[in-house]
Amino acid sequence: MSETKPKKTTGRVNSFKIIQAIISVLFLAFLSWRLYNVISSGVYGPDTWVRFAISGLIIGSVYAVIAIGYTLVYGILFMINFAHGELMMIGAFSGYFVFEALKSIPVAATGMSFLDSYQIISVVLAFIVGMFMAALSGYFLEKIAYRPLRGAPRLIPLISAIGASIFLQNAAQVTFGPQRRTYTNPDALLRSQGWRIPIGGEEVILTYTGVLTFVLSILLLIGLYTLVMRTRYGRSMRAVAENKQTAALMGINVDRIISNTFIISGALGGAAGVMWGIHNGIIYHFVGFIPGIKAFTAAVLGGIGNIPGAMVGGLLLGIVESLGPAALGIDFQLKDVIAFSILVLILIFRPSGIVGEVLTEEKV
Amino acid sequence: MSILETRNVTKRFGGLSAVDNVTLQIPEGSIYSIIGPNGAGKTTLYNCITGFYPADEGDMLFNGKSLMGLSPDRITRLGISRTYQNIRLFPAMTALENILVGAHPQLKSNYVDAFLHTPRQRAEEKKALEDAQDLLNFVGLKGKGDLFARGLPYGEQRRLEMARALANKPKIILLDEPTAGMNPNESVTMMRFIQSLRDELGITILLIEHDMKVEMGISEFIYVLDFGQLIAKGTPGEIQKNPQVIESYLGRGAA
Amino acid sequence: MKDLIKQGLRLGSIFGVVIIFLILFGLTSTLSDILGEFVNLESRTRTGNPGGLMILFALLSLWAGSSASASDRSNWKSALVSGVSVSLIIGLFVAAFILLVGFLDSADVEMRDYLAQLDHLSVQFLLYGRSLIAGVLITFGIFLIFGILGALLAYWYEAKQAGEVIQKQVLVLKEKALDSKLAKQYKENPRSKWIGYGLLGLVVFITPQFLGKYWNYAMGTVGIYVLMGLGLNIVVGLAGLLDLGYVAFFAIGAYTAGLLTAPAPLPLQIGFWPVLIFSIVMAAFAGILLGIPVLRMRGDYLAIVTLGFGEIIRVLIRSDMLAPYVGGPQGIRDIAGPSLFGIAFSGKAYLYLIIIAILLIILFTNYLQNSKVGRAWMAMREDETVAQAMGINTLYYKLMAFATGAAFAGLGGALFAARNQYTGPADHTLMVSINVLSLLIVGGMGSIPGVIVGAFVLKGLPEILRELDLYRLLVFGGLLVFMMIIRPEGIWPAPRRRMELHEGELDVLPPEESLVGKEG
Amino acid sequence: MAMLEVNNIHTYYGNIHALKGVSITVEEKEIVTLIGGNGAGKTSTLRTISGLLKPRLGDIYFEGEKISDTPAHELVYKGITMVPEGRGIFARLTVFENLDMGAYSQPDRFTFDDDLDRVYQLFPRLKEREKQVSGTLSGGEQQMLATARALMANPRLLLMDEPSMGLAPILVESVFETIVEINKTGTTILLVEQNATVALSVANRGYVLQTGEIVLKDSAENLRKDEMVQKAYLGIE
Amino acid sequence: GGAAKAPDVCAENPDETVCAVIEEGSTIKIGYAGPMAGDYSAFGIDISNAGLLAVDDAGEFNGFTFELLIEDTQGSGEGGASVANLYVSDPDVVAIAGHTFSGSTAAAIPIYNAARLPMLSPSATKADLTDGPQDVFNRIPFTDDLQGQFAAEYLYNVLGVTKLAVMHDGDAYGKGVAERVQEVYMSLGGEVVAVEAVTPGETDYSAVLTDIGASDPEAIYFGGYYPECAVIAQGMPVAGMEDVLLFSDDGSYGEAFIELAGPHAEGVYAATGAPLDSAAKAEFDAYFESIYGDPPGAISTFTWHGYDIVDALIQTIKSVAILGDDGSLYIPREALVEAVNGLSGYEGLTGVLTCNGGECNASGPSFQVVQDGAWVIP
Ligand SMILES: Nc1ncnc2c1ncn2[C@@H]1O[C@H](COP(=O)(O)OP(=O)(O)OP(=O)(O)O)[C@@H](O)[C@H]1O
Ligand SMILES: Nc1ncnc2c1ncn2[C@@H]1O[C@H](COP(=O)(O)OP(=O)(O)OP(=O)(O)O)[C@@H](O)[C@H]1O
Ligand SMILES: [Mg+2]
Ligand SMILES: [Mg+2]
Repeated sequence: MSETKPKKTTGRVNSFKIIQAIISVLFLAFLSWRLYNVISSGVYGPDTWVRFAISGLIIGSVYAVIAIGYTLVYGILFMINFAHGELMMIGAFSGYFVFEALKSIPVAATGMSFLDSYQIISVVLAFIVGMFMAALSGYFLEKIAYRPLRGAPRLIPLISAIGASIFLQNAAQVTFGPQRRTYTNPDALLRSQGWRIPIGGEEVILTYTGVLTFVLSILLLIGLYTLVMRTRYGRSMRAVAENKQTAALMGINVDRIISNTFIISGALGGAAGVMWGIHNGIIYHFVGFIPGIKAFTAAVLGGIGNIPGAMVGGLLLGIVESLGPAALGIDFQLKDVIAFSILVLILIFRPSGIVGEVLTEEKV
Repeated sequence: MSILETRNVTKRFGGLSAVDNVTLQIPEGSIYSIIGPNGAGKTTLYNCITGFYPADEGDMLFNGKSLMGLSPDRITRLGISRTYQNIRLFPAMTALENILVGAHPQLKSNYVDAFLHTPRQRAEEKKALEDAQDLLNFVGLKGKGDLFARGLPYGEQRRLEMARALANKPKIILLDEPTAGMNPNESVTMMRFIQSLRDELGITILLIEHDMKVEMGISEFIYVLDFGQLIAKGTPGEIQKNPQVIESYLGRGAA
Repeated sequence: MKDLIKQGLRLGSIFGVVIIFLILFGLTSTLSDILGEFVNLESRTRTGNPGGLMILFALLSLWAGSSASASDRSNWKSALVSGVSVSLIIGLFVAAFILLVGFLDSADVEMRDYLAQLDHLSVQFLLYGRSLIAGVLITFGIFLIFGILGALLAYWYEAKQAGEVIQKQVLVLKEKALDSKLAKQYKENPRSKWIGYGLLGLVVFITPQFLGKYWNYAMGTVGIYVLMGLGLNIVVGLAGLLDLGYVAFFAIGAYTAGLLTAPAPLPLQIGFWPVLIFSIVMAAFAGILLGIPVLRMRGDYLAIVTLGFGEIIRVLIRSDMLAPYVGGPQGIRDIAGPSLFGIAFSGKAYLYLIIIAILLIILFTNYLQNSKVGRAWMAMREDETVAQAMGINTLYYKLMAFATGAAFAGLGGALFAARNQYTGPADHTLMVSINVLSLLIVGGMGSIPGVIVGAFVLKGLPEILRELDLYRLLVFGGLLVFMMIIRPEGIWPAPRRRMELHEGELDVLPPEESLVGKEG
Repeated sequence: MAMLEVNNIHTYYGNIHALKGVSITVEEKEIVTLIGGNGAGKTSTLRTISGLLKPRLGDIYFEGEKISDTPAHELVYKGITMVPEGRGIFARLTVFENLDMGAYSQPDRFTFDDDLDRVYQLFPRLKEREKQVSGTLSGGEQQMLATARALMANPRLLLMDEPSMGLAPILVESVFETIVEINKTGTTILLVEQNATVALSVANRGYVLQTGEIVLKDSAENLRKDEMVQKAYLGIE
Repeated sequence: GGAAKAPDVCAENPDETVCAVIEEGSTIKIGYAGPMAGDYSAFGIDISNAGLLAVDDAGEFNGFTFELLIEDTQGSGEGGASVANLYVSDPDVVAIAGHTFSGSTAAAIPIYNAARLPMLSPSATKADLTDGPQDVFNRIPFTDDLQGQFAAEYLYNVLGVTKLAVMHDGDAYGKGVAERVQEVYMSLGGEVVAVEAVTPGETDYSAVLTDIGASDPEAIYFGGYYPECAVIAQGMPVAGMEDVLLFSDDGSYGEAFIELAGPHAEGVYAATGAPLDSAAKAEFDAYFESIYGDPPGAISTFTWHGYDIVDALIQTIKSVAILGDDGSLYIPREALVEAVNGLSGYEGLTGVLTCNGGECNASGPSFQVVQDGAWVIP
């Protein structure tokens, strides 16, 4: 068709770029117009904005932790571990059972349950067990569902991952029952309890669970970044990611590294699950699915395969989700529409994500 | 008149000028070469000419028309073909299919023709298949058309890559180290083959090579790049004696 | 000897854990019922058939025993060693587990608050209605006896035949046939090909006559998924663009058809046939519209953006904002079906309509695949940069792939909505995209028969698995994984893909992977 | 006892029979070269020795120990390291990080610094580029990096696959100078080369490989004089 | 009245589409359809569990037993149509206990209508389901419209709320009720200060609640199911709405809500179609719990409905079926449809059911509030 007449000097590429630019500009203009309207109308007091921001940062930090699980696995195997959200679910359930078990152990000295008597130990235990179980599941997931497919084109492990995700969800459903469950936190971490900060004449609650979640997430992220970027072990992970055969020639046990990656990624998912349970309270067999998809989006937003990217992507997505609809005066029901539109917009301008390497052009 | 011309072309990566102010002229029907140490910017220059990298400065002319800002597919359709330093075939397609892909710009039928399988498309397709078969024979791969490209031995892959480039009926073909990884004997065969392209098909040839035997054996004129800059040009005889070239590229042993 | 025991212990613990999971899932009850019914045992408890359970355990231990002895069946002693070690371990695992739950149960612990399948009744069932000790001992005994039996039987069977060598030769021959198969593709005898097609067509056209209402309906659904699979095959299989939001185009087709033919929410009620065309056009148009901003992205970025697009469409059609125009969560009812010369298509006739649509699409797909368009797509998939250097306008061809795929999905959507006379947001979830992608890969990507087989498996299998009720999706997910592991190239792969997946897989560490093919 | 003994190995890629009974021996401190045309099976031989491929038939012994079933990463600990065809550098890691990966099998941090000094002395260019992401190095620099990285593992047997491929003539010279130098420090080298002329000039002995089979073996001296070799591989007519 | 004509019909017209013939040894099948796996499986599993008890209780009838078939619709229209076609093609299925969820029901009605299978739904409440060119659909829960109207009146008149925020989960049921509440509430003179929908399945609604909180409502009406309602109840204090009343529909009623929301459940109102206490109910509750472990109403509010629909269908079938001389049981389909449509004075767990134009439960909802961890009548 049009490609057979090489007359015009401007290539088709350029007209695409122009269309893209027009779309983006229109979109940006629309966004600013809405934003201006909302802010100038003064519907929201400063306390409300702070509340939005807090909620966005907390959920964003959980997304970030989950997103790193995706990014680690993606970075090393170039596969989307679709079942990663289910690892989070397993972590969440494990933490729940730890709390329930500890709740049922009475401590004579205090006359209360173990959970309320030794609160810090209980929380730490929940995290350890949650992370361990999720890591274990991650390990077996890789061994059973992905390792036999190592050499296959990437779509095949993807389908296997989808199958594993469906399997795990339903296994959890039949084992634990379809009903939802509530985390019983130790007293110090009662949900909706927190520091009350006066802002603009109103009190904004900064919940203890929220702060725990946020701080823990950031610590995990920093720890992981250090591990991958600053240690020899991390370098070996990156080496495996780039070229498995050559990595093996360096004496690196590729299988072991990949297993460990799944273990680390699973542990992070498990930690996210326990945080989710402690902060949001309600868990069920499906609890990992939506955060999983969101975190995957966050990982791509930041630049998949890139740890700081997952962090930035997660936080940004959380904030966009909580602030976006309000700032633009759009129904909250459409928050995913906003989130995905922003994703597209960002990827148009930065095709490898926010923090992703800007390989100007592929080497030919 | 020169068929291909670059005027003060510059390409930078970050702070590094991979190609720095390079001006070349390739006359029609000639065999010209570019040599230079590793990392001199030879491949980068090819990438600029073929539209993979936008040149930062300068101009490139093909038959007097500027190539600046054109996409790679457009440049190819003008009649410029190339091969790659590391062979880049379509590995899971057969040899014949690889060549047919190369002939893509030659086929005039459009999407609707293909969708509806119109007589015009069928006729064209038949012709293209015959042409591809001829090309396959020409490069010495007779009977191997139905083999997957990835299954061919290295030397045959090189040839297939050339056949694919030829299917476009190019006026000029840019070769990037066509004899890399070949032993001296095989290199000579390849050299003959390249010569025949010019002699039999009249295609202008631009060549990047590290193998001096090939280089000196067939090229009529040589440009030497170092650190992105043109440091010398001349006939093979002149270049071989150029002290700067010996110093930075050939080494004392080769002289 | 030591190795044998080690291997037995390993296998035994795997089997043990799996059996414990079966109990936790409650699958033991279901399976024991099925088995019990099969041999006509009367059910004695509400939660399962104890006799069936014994049979189940016996079968499992036979299997474990025979596979444990697989490593060394040279003499009966080593078979015995494997059998004993494997069955001891399984027995210990399972018996210990049952002992534990039995104990907890007798201590009045409410296990089912945490583990939905374990309560007093199901524990009684696991103990065959007997006392704790008796029940556990029976279980242990079954595993021990049948495990050893399995190992010995396997040895005995193997001793009787030595056909292994022949099997290997068959394998080699098969591999050899592969290359030549593709070579033949160009030269195949057209007459025999047409006869084959004719026969196939005859079968296809006769079958609906023998299907009941339900299977006609189920086959219609399979057919619609075949349509979508063919469309996605172009996008993913040929052009190598991973689209996880394919459902968007299906939804657009369905909603276009619904909105234009139903009495509400828009009172248009245009006839079916023009609307069908319009639905296809709309979907293709949406494909192009989405394509323009996103097609420059590569690989997984494209995947997530398309996934997002699918979600956007779903969120929008169920949103309050658009509810007045598209029906919101309630969807659209009373969508008009097609009729020709005053006769309405329904049941069988509708299935024929779908079959005709499939045949047309197969024809077009074939034309495209064997033209310069198809080659351009494949080249793009293999190496986009080089494809562009071959003079292929990659953006244009990507858009065309997207639009063509979208158009097919739009057709599927319109046919789907008109058949059900209803469509709503719940019909357009991410699961649809996932199902279509999975059917493509399970069937064998790039192969048209593969798409058809895949659709049967993906949409037909869950219908067959209805027997398993609660466990339908569980089993489905497990089968998907299993399928990929034992047959990654799909059930009916294109020869091209088959060779890709089998060459070099045996002795080599993998090279760097790409999306659909091997080279980047 | 020879350091490396390859006994009649058969290696396949799926159903492609790449090596049809190759036997090679390498004595300690030798430079042995394998020459042959495209697709002769040189690379396959090296990959089989280094554990990346498994022979379906035949055995490989390294210092008397059977290694044909040992995975590649364990062979590195035994002292076999390979410079792969096409260099195989980790493009996104810096030069230093690549070298660090080379020393992955070396437990001792002190010798790491010494080893690093040693390879930097051998390739001063790399020291200049220590922090550069190695994907942006030029071809010659990448070849240096690949060789240096392999030396970081202190191998006793170094397998090199076409180290001169794609290098400018001046670099080819220096690469071979380095090979001789490495060999002098006590490293045994099995060298695969297309550039048979140079390869035979540095090697002690050589094997000629044709379509997966050894067709000739002799001292380098004799091979250079062999008529068939001259005709087929040295381009002398 | 249809039963009297039945023998003639079956004699004249042995076609299975007119008259179901249950041969000796087979069972009389009733089909239940609902979500059995996936997100909303709690409803399907709970309702069908109760239905199974009704089948047990029915015992033998002229030597025949009843059987409840259970099929998974995943709650979707596609699944609903698929199951409907499955039941329609089984000649031994004579009546449908279902469907659960309005979307799946809407897709199934035309199919059953064509095949003349009577339906009695435990839980499909979308108002307009009983309309349209069909006469097979009946249900026992009150409609969304009725519930919405009652709730709005209760909020405005009884609780004296003047500023209301309306939320729903974006699904057909929740949205339908919420919209009706909004409509009636405004017509009563109340002010609706915010309307927002949430995404079901998520467990964090802090942002949307913050948004609602900014409009200073006195109460929130939530249309949807208990999981989301519990998340809202938990999130309200953090969003600055400690003193705001939460009011929901019968999808949120039940023990499960209290368990999920914990201390945050206190003071939450919900509508309920749960029957008033009666001796029969107490007996059923104890029996159900002894079998399944959970008390009725714990997993969904429709446990009793599940029992009633199956039991009512069984009773109706018994009233229509005729034992033939050949030992087969004849059930004229049209007569059964009429009999179900004309169901009258049936005393079930959920009250006295009398069907009229498809609506079998004329009574409206009652409202309860959580106090000290239990639902009580305020
Ligand atoms: N995409 C890129 N990003 C950054 N630097 C680049 C890129 N491509 C090439 N370079 C750098 O540009 C310089 C020239 O590279 P080029 O590949 O053109 O060399 P060359 O002359 O072809 O060398 P060789 O003979 O080794 O192939 C090198 O220093 C290289 O590292
Ligand atoms: N990954 C692979 N898959 C299939 N066949 C392969 C593969 N790698 C090599 N071969 C085949 O094995 C044979 C030997 O190849 P090998 O790479 O060992 O040759 P070589 O002597 O190293 O040649 P070159 O000089 O081209 O590097 C060739 O016929 C080649 O086509
Ligand atoms: Mg180059
Ligand atoms: Mg090689």
